[in-house]
Amino acid sequence: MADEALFQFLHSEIIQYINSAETGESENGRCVSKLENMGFRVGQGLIERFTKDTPRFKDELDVMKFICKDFWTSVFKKQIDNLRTNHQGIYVLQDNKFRLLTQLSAGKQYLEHAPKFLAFTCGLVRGALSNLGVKSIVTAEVSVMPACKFQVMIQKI
Amino acid sequence: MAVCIAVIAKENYPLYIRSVPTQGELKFHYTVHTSLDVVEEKISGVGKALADQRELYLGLLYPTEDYKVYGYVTNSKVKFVIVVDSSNASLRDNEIRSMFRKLHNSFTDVMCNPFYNPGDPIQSKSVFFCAHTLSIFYVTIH
Amino acid sequence: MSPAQWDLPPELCCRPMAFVALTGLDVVYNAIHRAIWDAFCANRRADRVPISFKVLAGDHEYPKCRTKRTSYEWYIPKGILKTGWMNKHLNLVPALVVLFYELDWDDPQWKEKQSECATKVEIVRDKFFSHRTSLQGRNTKVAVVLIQKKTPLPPGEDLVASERASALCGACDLSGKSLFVLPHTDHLVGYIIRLENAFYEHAQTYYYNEIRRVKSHKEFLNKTTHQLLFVRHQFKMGFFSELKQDTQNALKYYRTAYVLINELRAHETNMLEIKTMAGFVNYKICRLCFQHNTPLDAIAQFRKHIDLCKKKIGSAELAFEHTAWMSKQFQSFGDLFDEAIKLGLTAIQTQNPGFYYQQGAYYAQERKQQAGQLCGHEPGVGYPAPDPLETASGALDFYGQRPWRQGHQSIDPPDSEKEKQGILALQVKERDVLHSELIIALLSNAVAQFKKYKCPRMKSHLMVQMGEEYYHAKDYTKALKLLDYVMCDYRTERWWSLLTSILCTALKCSYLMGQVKDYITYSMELVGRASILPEEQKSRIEKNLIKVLMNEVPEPEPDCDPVSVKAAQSLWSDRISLAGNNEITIEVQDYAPFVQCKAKFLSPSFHIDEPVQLHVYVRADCPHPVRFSKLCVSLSNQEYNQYCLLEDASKGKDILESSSQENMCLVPGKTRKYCFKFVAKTEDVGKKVEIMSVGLMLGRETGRYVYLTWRGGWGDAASSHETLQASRCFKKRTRFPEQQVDWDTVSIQSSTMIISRVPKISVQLTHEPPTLTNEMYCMTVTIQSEEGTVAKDLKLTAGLKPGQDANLTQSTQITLNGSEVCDDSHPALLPDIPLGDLQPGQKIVKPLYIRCVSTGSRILLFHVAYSVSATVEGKDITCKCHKDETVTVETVVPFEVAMKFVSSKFEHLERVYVDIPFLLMMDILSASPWPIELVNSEVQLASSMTAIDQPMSQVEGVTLQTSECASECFLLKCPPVQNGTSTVASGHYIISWKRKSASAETSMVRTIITLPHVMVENIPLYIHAELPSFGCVRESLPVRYRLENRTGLVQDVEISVEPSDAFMFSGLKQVRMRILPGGEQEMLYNFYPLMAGYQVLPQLNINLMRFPNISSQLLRRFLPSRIFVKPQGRNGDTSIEAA
Amino acid sequence: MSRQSNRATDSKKMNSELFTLTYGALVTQLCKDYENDEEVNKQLDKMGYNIGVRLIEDFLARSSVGRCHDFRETADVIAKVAFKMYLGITPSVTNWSPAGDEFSLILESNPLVDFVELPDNHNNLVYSSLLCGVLRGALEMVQMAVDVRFAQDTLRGDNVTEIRMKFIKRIEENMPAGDE
Repeated sequence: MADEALFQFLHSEIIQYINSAETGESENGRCVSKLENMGFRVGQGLIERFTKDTPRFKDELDVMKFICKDFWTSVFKKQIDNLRTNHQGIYVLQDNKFRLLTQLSAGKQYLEHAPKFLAFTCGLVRGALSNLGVKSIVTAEVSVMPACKFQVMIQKI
Repeated sequence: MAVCIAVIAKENYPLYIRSVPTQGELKFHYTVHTSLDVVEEKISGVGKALADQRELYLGLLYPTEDYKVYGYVTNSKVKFVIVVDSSNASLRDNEIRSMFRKLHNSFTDVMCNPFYNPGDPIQSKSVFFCAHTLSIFYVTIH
Repeated sequence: MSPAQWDLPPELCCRPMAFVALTGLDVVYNAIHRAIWDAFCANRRADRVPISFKVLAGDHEYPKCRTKRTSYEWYIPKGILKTGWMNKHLNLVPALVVLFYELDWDDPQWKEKQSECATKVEIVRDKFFSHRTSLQGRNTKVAVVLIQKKTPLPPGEDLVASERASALCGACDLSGKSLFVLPHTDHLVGYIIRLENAFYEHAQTYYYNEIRRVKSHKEFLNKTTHQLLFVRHQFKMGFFSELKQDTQNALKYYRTAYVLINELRAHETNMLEIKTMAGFVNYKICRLCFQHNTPLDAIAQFRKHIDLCKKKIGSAELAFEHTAWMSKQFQSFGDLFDEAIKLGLTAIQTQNPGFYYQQGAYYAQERKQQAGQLCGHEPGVGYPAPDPLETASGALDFYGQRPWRQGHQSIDPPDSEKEKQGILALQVKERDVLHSELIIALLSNAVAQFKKYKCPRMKSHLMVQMGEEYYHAKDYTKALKLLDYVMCDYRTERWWSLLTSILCTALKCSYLMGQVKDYITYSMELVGRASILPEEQKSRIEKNLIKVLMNEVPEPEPDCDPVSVKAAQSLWSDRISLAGNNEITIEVQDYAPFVQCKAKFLSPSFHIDEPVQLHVYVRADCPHPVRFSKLCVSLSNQEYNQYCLLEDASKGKDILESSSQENMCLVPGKTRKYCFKFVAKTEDVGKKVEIMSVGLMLGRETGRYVYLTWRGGWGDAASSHETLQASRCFKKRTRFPEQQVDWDTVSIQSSTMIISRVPKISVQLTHEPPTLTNEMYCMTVTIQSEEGTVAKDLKLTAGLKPGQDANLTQSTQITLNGSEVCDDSHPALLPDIPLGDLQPGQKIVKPLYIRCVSTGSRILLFHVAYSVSATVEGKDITCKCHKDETVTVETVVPFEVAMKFVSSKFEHLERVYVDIPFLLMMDILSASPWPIELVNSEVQLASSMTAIDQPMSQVEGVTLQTSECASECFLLKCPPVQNGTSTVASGHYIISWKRKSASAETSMVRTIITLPHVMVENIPLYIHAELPSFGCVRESLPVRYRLENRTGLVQDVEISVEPSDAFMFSGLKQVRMRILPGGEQEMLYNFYPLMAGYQVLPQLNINLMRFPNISSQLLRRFLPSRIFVKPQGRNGDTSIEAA
Repeated sequence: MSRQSNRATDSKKMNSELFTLTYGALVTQLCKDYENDEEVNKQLDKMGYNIGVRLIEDFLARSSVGRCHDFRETADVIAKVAFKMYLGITPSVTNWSPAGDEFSLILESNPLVDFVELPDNHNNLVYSSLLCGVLRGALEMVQMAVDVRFAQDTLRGDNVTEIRMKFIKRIEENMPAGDE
């Protein structure tokens, strides 16, 4: 869809910027966390909108389902393909065709760039969850482009 | 009619409280604060039928002699409280609901303001917010 | 009237029970009567009928019954309900009078007794009839109980009894139902219960009739003049129904009564009466609803009641009466509700008695306020005399009427002057009421309730109000106690507006009590960021705070009670005057004071030879700049504290007066940074240094001073949340001038590690891995100093790195001395080899020898420690440095040795034969990557073996390159062994070798190899041949066979020679011979080769008669099987000779 | 209870929210990183430019608009096609300079600034600078050097948002499209 392209460009431009800004000690970790934080704030905002008309959530799982279905659909126009959990606070969300990786041409040489392209989304998820009262750590990994897994580790308080 | 409107953070501290200037606002702060007892009771799923009725609108929290206190909770556990003068019995439930609706909408907009830091008190200069809350006061005054 | 005037009368609140009077009982002197009475009173549990009994004298005067009026034509009621009425029917007018009389059926003076009884009945009856003439009066019945000694016969059998019974009834004009017999036997209680049940029925009929009687009045009444009566009658019917225990109808009557009350024309003069009665009826209704377990009805009724009466204020001058009444309404409903809960009703968070007590309290507060306004007469005005509240009877006739105009029902008061006096009287009385007590009592009731129903916040709120009420009541101690208790709830929930208001009250209390510490604590918070007070307030408080710090009397807090202020001021001046104990310590983590602090080490670790740096950031957010006199950091090692201390040199008195250290003045909103550095103690190397706390001293020792301490160096009640917000916050990064920083960006680092100085030496290892098992492996350690100064007492620790497989420790040995060969006595690790001092640039080379007995890899450690003196911050310290080098070495075997036994013909042997020579062969295969020199080799034979000729090493001095092989052999034989065969040890093979190394001269290693065991066997016959080394075609070839008999027996041997194509031969073709023990036989043959080349000799078949199991081809093994035959040539011989 | 969303269908709107918020996050991040607003504006414009130069292909590919003959046509394409396509709004083209080399795009609404409220300490921030960059970059790819700036901005209390575009010159094919 139209303005998705615009978003894609913006997204990669942001990554571009953050990387260039974080030169010097070439803190890869630093810029990943910067992107993550931006995503966090956006996630907070989005979820506030998306849940405006939904009834209160039953439990943690209910929340996760919402993230996988509505949230993902609203943001990436598709649902998460597979949600797994160990029922001890770890959830794995698999997206077989993750939007923000699609335009990043498949192939090994890009694999090490992948983290940068996922950081923002990790933040997005973490922000959404945290705003719904679920504190978590979100990490992502790519095995084969453009499929990727997001692991959500719930912080019990 | 609505004599006090409050937005309460997840952690139960006030993000925004506004009451009609005439009466002592401290009193309303107390009213809102105490009403949180009921809100918490209602949203902490312990109560029996709470599992199935998971509406954001919590309805009448408790009546005092002179005021009715209504509650509403967003999915982000932010609470809205509206205090209404009990003298006007004319006020109907759906009117209250629409007030909360307005409030929720404007709150969502505030949350989407990139320059707003979630958890900070909402500046009363925040245009959306005031526009709406004021309109609530208006609705209520006539 | 007492302040309890609003309490509901007990006769209203009690549960009405049928009233039965007992006469003719002498409970004092007559034991039997006593017993009977006790039986009536004793344990009246729920299963007993609800009757209240009274023992009365036979001639007791009952209330007279007024003549019943025939019409209400001209009757104007004076009020709604007489004050005496309820009590009368509860306690004075019995539903039944029971006459007890001792009389057995067969009593001798029956006649007399009968008539006596009749007269007694008569007397009782008389008491109910005002006028002998009229027949009307109470409907109270009389019953007679005959106390009898004998147990009665079953009914009908005792004719006398029945006959006399009816006689007695006649005499006393009683219905049969009213005559009872109480045999005074052991089953007393049983009889009593029967009796009282009978009484109960009588009572019920009585009250039933009463209700009908009251109802019957109705048709005489008219709406215009008798509304009061309508109410009265409904009430009475309700009350009688209750006495009759018919609560359902009671409720009905009361409800109608309530409706009627509200229909009454209300005006100022009768307002109170109406409200009072409404209150009564409402009380009854709610009570019954709860009793019927319909709480919602009760609540609904109460709400209706309140809504109806809220506005019925009555005369403005007595407004407080209304609020008092309202308050009472709520309270008593609360009580009812609570009672119902005690009886099993379940309440919920949003509907519990607490709300009613709370509301009651609010009205009480309003009452107090109104009283304040309405009763503020100037002192001159006293209580009016004569007392307008006095009544002739001392009590009112009707509930809720004014004493000075009882029974007056018209709209305007009859006598305005009296009216004034009355009102004045009431106001004066009100003035003396202790309102606060009432309010607090109600509030604390509410608190108890809300605690029960999970409303912590509501609870706190009410406690705040209690506190404030105590404050108004000038009980500052209690007030402060309460306020201080709840404060933290509001602080932790970050409701600053509420906290501020509580603090303000608390501050007033502490001021009025001259509580210095509290006063200071509250002020600090009130001028700080957690307070929402307007600037000028903050500034006022700060000024006071400073006064206190300078040990002066602070200005009084605004709008405090002037009297208390007076007292306070003197209190304070006392405080000021008495010296000593002017120090106050405040741990800030429970407050949000106006000074904030963050302390951090600049780095998570410091080397011992660099100064430890520590920054303390302080910031004040009060209106005026404030100076502090001391800033100190206390660290986990106290010794450093002295270096982290900032004190105001100038002991100036005035805190505001500028002093030399300008930077000790905190300017509002500005963050100040204080840098400290110190040199860590060398013994702290490897330890953690923590900031235990930071202390900031406001004020002066000279005056009074406050010592704020931040545990861990930062953080108060508010900061954790602030930090979190700040971390997320988008914030414009703005340059700050020097000495200034953005508070939020200051991170916390409250502990640091002291780590040893970076060593400035190089440690190098030279060696030739891998090591060979058992060799003395040489490793050379080269240590070079890159220090600027001399490195003192170097110590080298070398060897097997601890913490590896235990076996390695057994199989590793290290020494400094290469010449000796290590054994188990040597350690695996040589600790602290002293190497002396090392001048700058100087180098030490130290060879070490390691012996690895087993193969595999080992981690070797070379740890060089030394001390060097350094100067830090102009302070000389000796710091220990150390450098570790580790290396992993493989150990491999130097060579493999293979050994085998072979026959003289180099044929492999499984076994050897006694006295028959054989060869021991050795192959030494080098496995070492480095060349090894075989210095020497020798065999040490076991007793069971002997060397044939002097064995000497053939590999001595041989050098083997990788995978080269050296071989040698030794000729041996075995002496005889008893019994045919046995396995014997052969001895050892010893190789002395060393690694051939260009570098270090290595010492020799002896490797001992145990020779394998071998099987030795005796043989009965030994045969060997003597023949030339070769033959020639067509030339004779003499061959001599020798046969030796190795047994102690004579042996017959059969020999035959097989024909062969390659040879012709002469000699015995087949022979049978005898060989004597130990003897020997010779056989000579001439072989004649026919063809050249290697030829198989003609085969000899030997056959031992005695030892058939010894095959001939076994024996043949001792003989050559082939021989080389040269071709025939003229001068071939010579040529061969030459060759 | 199933939360099967009907939102899946009109996800465009959602995306634009995602876009708006992400852009917001970027701006605030820049505000953190840079000291003054001018630098932030510059950075935004620069990033816009980078987007523009790549966006143009996407645009030409999907909107089958051919070469524009004159600046006026360009203006129309930008307003009616490009803005519609990417931001879902259609600004009006007005205030042509007599020379016809300069015009204004009037945006009644600007998706970028939904929900945005500028804090007091950012009076010089041109929040939507990105747009200028995008336009500049995109046009440069079609050999048009233009100057783009915000003339009015509702965020700053103006009652419309006005982007002013000035045609500078045609860039010869061989010329390297160099700016940054």
